[in-house]
Amino acid sequence: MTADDQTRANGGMGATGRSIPLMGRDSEPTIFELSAPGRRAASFRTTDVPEWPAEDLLPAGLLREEPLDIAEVSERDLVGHVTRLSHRQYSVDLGAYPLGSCTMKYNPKLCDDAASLPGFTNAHPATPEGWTQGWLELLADLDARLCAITGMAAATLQPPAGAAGELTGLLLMRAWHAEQGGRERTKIVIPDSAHGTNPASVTLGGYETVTVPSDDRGCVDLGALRERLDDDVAGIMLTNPNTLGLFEEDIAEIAAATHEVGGLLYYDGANLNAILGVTRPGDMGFDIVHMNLHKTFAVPHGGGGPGAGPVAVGRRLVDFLPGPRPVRGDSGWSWQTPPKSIGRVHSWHGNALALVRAYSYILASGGDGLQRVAERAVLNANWLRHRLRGVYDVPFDRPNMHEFVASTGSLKRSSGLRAVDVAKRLLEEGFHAPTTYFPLIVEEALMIEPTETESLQTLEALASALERIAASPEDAAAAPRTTPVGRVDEARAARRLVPTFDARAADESDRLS
Amino acid sequence: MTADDQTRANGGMGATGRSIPLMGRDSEPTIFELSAPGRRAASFRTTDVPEWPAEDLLPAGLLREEPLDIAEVSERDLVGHVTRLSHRQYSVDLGAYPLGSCTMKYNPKLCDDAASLPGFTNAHPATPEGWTQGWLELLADLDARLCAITGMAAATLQPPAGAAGELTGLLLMRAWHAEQGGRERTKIVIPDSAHGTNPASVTLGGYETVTVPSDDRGCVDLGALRERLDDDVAGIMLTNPNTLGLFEEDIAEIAAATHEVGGLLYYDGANLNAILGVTRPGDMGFDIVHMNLHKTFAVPHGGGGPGAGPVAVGRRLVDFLPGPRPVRGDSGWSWQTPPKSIGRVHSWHGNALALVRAYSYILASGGDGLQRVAERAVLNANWLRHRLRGVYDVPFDRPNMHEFVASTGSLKRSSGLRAVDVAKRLLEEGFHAPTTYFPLIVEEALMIEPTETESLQTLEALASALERIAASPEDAAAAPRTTPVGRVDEARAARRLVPTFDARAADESDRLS
Amino acid sequence: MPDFTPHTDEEIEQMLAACGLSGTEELFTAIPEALRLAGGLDMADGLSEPDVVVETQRLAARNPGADLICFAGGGVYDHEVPAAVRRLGFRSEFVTAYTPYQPEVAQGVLQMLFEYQTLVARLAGLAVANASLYDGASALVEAANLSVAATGRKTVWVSEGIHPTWRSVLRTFAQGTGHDLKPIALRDGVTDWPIPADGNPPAAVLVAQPNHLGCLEDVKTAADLAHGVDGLCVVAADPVSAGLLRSPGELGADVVVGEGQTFGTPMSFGGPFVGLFASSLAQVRRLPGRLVGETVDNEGRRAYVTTLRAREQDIRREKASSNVCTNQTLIAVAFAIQLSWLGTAGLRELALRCARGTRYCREALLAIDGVEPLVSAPTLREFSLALPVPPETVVERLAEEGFLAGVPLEPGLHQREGLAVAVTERRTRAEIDAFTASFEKAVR
Amino acid sequence: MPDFTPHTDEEIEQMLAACGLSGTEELFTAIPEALRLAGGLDMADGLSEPDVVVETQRLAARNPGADLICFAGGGVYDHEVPAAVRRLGFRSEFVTAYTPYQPEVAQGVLQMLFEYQTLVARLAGLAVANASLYDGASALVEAANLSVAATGRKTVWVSEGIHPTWRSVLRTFAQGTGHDLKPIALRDGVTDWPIPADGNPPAAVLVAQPNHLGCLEDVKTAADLAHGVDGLCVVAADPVSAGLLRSPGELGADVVVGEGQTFGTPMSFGGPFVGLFASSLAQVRRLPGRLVGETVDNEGRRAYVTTLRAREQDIRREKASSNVCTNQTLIAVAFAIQLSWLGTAGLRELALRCARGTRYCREALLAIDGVEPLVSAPTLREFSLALPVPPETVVERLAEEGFLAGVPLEPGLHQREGLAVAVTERRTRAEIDAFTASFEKAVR
Ligand SMILES: Cc1ncc(COP(=O)(O)O)c(C=O)c1O
Ligand SMILES: Cc1ncc(COP(=O)(O)O)c(C=O)c1O
Repeated sequence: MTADDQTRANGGMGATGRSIPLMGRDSEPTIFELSAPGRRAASFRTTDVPEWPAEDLLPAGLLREEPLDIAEVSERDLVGHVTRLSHRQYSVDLGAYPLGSCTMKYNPKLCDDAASLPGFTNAHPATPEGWTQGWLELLADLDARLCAITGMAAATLQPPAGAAGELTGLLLMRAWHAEQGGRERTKIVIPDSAHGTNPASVTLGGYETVTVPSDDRGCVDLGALRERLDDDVAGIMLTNPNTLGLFEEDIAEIAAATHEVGGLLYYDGANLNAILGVTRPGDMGFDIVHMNLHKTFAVPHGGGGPGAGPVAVGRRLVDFLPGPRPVRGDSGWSWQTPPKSIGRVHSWHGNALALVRAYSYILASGGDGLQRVAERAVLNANWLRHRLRGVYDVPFDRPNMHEFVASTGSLKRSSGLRAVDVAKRLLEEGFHAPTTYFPLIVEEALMIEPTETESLQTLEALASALERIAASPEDAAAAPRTTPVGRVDEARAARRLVPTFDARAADESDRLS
Repeated sequence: MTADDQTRANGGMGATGRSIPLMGRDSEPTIFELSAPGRRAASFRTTDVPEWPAEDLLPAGLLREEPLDIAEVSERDLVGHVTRLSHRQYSVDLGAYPLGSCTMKYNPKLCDDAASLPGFTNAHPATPEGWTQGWLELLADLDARLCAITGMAAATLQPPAGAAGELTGLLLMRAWHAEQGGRERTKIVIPDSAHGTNPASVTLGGYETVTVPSDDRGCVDLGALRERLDDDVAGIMLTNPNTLGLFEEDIAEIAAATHEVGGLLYYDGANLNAILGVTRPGDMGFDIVHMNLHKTFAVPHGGGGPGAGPVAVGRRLVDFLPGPRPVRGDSGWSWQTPPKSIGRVHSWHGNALALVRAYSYILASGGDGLQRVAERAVLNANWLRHRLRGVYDVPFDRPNMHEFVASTGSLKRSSGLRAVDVAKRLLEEGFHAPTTYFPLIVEEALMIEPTETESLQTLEALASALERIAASPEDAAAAPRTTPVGRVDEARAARRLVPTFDARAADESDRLS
Repeated sequence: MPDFTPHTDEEIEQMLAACGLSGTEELFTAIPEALRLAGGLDMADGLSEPDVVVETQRLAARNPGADLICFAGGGVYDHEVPAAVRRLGFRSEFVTAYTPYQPEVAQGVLQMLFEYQTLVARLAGLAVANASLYDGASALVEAANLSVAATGRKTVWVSEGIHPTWRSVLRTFAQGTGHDLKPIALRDGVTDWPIPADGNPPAAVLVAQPNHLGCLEDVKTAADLAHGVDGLCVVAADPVSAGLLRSPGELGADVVVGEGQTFGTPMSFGGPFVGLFASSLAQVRRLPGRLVGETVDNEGRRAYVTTLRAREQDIRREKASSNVCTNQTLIAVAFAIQLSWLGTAGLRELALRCARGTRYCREALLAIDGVEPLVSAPTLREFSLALPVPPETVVERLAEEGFLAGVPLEPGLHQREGLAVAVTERRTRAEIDAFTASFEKAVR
Repeated sequence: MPDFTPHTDEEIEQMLAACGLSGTEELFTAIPEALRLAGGLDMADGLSEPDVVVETQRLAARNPGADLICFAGGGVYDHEVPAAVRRLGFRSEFVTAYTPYQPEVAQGVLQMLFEYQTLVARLAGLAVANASLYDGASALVEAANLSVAATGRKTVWVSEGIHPTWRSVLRTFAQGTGHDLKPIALRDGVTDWPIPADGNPPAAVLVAQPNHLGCLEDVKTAADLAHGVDGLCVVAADPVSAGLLRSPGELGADVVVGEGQTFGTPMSFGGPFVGLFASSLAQVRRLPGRLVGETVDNEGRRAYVTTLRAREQDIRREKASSNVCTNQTLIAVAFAIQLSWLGTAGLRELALRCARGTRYCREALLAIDGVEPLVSAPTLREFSLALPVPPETVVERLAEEGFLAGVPLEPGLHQREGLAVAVTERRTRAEIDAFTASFEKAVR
């Protein structure tokens, strides 16, 4: 009996869901189906505050008539529910997660501890600076270390994710160009292999995207770029290594050409993991750099977030940074906003606890450890490319950095095996799938990033699985068979939109306008 | 490829196991198979202590020649390994666990927090009492509360489990009788339904077990008991409600008869959950009571322990208790050993952090909450008996307390369904199995204890599953089919004993002497 | 010092050989020599785990502010987070997963988000909610963007009751989008709703409930006003208030945003929190961020998946109306767990306890000589005072006494210097009494 | 106040009705009226979760001893427990499981125990280890019982190098078993091994390595002595010492017991810890407690199960040689995780760091006027001093300075008053130097 059947079968009062764990591979009811009127988990501190009724406290017209229906469950049922759901979820702590561009490395547990210290977690963000000197010192030191790593002059820690960093960077460009005076610049150049956040951020930054194609090496086509560079161009956004996992060897030329027309260079730091301690965006000529602390610096991804996307800039842009920033004075640290600041990009100080995680990771790794990260991330990815090059297409089959893009192009033609099939088959082999169908310039792309924390033995197992999958394309259609649910009907989800539990009950015709 | 195949296949250096999670339902290699020479997770504090070599510190003859082989793994692989293993384990937090006699209730998370406070966890047990007043106060208050609950005069918190409590109780009896003088008493009376620890403890206590049969009500046969009572009898051990979940209604007569021959009454508190706030062993006439804090007072069972088995006694036995015990004086709490103490039964103060858990549970529950525990544990068990009485045999089909014993006796005769089959089928339905084949006096026994923390909806689901199982006996042989492993070959484990990873490699003929 | 990479020397050699390389440097030959860092990073070597513990504990200990008894709010509140929520929310399956791109192995996160969306939609009184945004302020920015996209208008009316830092974030991002933000002033604590003289009809009217002075706004009027000019009504609502107040959706809001820190997340020096975002079904195709929907798997079993993905940046690219990719899922999971733990009765009781403490504290402080109400509108769990001494001074003095007294109000905006004081369910009468006594000394 | 039972009033009524009952009292009709508690328990009503937090925090705060820098040992040591071990060991699947009676759903606990057994056997240098006992002292009691059962003899020789509290536990339980415990005295720090005058050959010889003065014993001599009279040699070994020393099994021990707190468990005011127990294969059928073995499932997949169950109390009942049922599995799991985290090199380094700190600290303290070595035998990570003032006084004085100075020795036993001082890998040179300076003042 599925949870659905049971919901239907239940005519009586109280909870409609039953609680049985994954071992039975049954689906888990929603918390709303586990609810029975009158059950509760919550208890409150004894305060001795007078117990005025709501009507004495608030104007009658504002009060709701009935309590808002949430769910009524015992702590036991809540714990069972969430624990069972956790068993329906893959994660880095369960196994390898070779998701290209996402850098799903193992995040050391010591960082969890650091971010759980009450001296960090219990501080209200509006506490006066004299009472949070530890916080300001930590943020300032993290800022300095991120600048040392990227070769920049100063950073803002406010952006809560990479995309927020991108937009912050574009607003910095805008402010800088405005100060330079002259005709307003309207365009940002982006390679065709770029991540979707780049063009989306460009639009939100009030610019227009100009796409530059990749050449047959998988890098920015320098000639094509030169054609696009003129004094309408505010700047260029690049990730280096790029999303094919290839280092843009012409980066010095790209920088010179862009600077020549008065443009600025923005570094999308999603791939910074590959070059830690080896080279720095600042040295390559970038003016603005965002980092995904949730990729490179071991902030766990949390099922989708939170992360943190600090933005570091070269000297000429420092005065434009968002504020306030921690500044050291005679009597300790204080908050200061740069003179020409673009303003706040976060209501407080960014995703502060995520910053603590990254900070403790950087402390533990040190300069030596960070360089090892890059070396071994690149070693793992190259090893895997070598192992798989005869099995899958590798469209740009040359030394890659921390990831590489394979393709089922030939296999699709010979046996119908698509990238999505490989992904689903890999799931049933116990691995997470690589990123599929990205970058857009490779057909049937499989973007594979093993990360530095996976061992050779894990890589061997992953490679064997990928070989088996290629060798038995006929298994693909039924995959995945060993996962908590089988292949999910994505089309139906969009066609018959059920975005909430309450929408399930509603008449289907009402659902979409 | 199973982990075994892989071990065989691996000819090279390094780890032989591969790390893939449960979702592939593959078995998990041992940590030893994940090991590769030179890998490590550990790091140590910088101390600046001189780095003398081992040879300068210790006599050469004592030193081992090679480092002891443990395992060489990264933190990442260790985390993956243990997390995957956790996904191969059922637990209360995942679902219902109706294991009779074991009281697998939900343990509130607030107790975990209490037991994690650094003021408790970081205290060395030899810290002078002036520096651990909080600990002594907590232990003394717990002692007093346990006495209030059981109706006794004083307790020792040292015994680390129920069985240790039993033995402590028997040594108390011994010491008490020795002080009374007279001929040495040699026997302890135990009902035939008793838990195995009871007779085993009797032997270790230096006594002989005399078994008293149960009557057709499932209770101690009073006549048979009277026949066994004489002045060789040091005492009687009972659990009430007994292991059939039935209250020994003649307890007053049993107590009187035992006391009459100079014997003492020992209460096996494994079933105390049923009577919290309703009646007390002290009021029934018991002289010595152990409690399983891991059953009644929400200390989680930890996969087999740790628990805690405090022993409370009536006034006349207080001076014999193990020591030291916390005693209140003018300048605060101090440790004192009772004048006629039998001595220590634990090297320190018992399973102290488990005691904190129980204490916080008792504080949160209060007198009102504990009584609710008993009421609802008994309600749940009676409801379930009523639901199942037509489906399974219920040999003693009358109002039960917190548990009841069913049997597949009739079903076995009609369709071959044994208790073990029900257990394995229930596992694949997503529930833990009841206790089987205990108590020994019921054939094909299923001892079912739902506990008070399971909701009516869960009980409904459990009952439906049990009904389905009885209705389809033909499914039994193949069960369980949805669990991490199928039916386990227990006979082979005993025949070809492999108690360690190293024994796997050893020649089989060497294994058993 | 702990090496988070597993490679042994032997393995490195073997792997390099498999790649046809003879040394680690050769991995980086694509990087022009001139760009290589000669001596590695200018940073000390790594520390051992215990050394990192010592260092982070040292820094944490330098935040005595974390021990102050908290009467500060301003969008961040000192609520209880029970043990169960903390432990469940930190299960490593949730913490170390990525965005649920492969639904077959992500039903845990997906279902938690589906429940989260349901809860946020109910709090808002609207039909749909997304799977989280960065925080309340960024959710407000997205709401403004959505309104502009929905109406084709560029003007946005912004009540000055919205927290100043949120408005500041709005202004920052308007530099890119070019939205024309029209501030609407307050009068005696609530938004004074004339139609601005300039005749451009707004894409949306933005209002906070309660506003940053703690006062309860008239959401219905705001909604009617917006709808009267074919604009949208966006309400930035405190989710706790839903325990007592009619929901913004019921009063006409088209979009409700909010700061979700309130449920399940400690104050954390301001983040990570979670931006709540709910809308009417009419706007679902313009919803920013991710959306989880229910569906079935190939055997007809209930399953969840991210849906209407065509809205998102990775597909729509420069045409996307939002660039959000990484969001705040883990905090959303904690939010859902905490709210389920509170339950129907608990949410009401929580709100009621806040309101009672607020009333008790407000009356006590107003009994102090020289302390006056800044405004007179009704409040729920935060209120604003006019003080005889600068509020920053009061906050400093009270910190010395062990209290975080509140959030000083934006100077200039309200004629007089003010302090916003918040009271949550955690504050006991004894704490409030002690606070009042210290407050009395502090304003002398 | 939090209600840990889920029953709503409506459900209770419905359930009672299903049982043919009209009220909750009727559930208890089997209990004679006279035995019923009239007014319920004499105990206050329950507290809310936050109130319990306040109360337990109050009590925890009254243990300033927990903040002392620890130089105490006596079987309990202040070792580092890394974040990974704590988080893994507390995964709720391990915490809230029962004894693995149904192996098909208990492979997690079973495999962890299998790995634990392997590790304990390796540390001991023996073939087999059980799945945990309560603590070191109870493991020693079980070892004595096993020896008696194996040899049919009642006499047990007990070195006075064994920690006094362990010997006291031995004596307590010998009241039941009637074992004849013969103490063997120490001479200059190590057991002085004559055959006691009384001619009864012993079932076993019990010796500690290192002993409670911190001194290293000659295990081989003890083993030879035991074997010379056909008795068993039982060694109570500190598992950390296996990082440097030859294992007791290698030197002839038949049974090795130990206290496992050292790996993965904080000092916890003395418990719960874990009793290590390893033996030669010859004794496996007399092994107390639970034993996990490897086997296969019905499809031939590797699986684990508790085995040789016929030894256990639930089957053998009065004939069982041990009554252990609930043991210390969770602590054993933490032990296995911690030891795997340390690994081959880490275990050695840990032991070496302890030995180095011990040497450094010992030399520093012995440089103090009036402080003398109590004995001269070599030590590993604990050493004993003779002091010019009572050791209890020194401990009290040093506590005032922030240090837990050590464990005062059993008075009388060693002629002079003594203090055992332990140094673990956590103690820095700076801490030891500060400790020495305070120590100097304290013994004046
Ligand atoms: C190449 C690239 N750029 C930008 C981003 C956006 O970062 P975030 O998800 O933190 O907003 C990503 C993240 O997936 C990325 O892979
Ligand atoms: C009836 C009964 N008595 C005694 C015990 C022994 O308690 P413990 O396992 O704590 O040693 C148990 C535990 O299973 C039991 O159920």
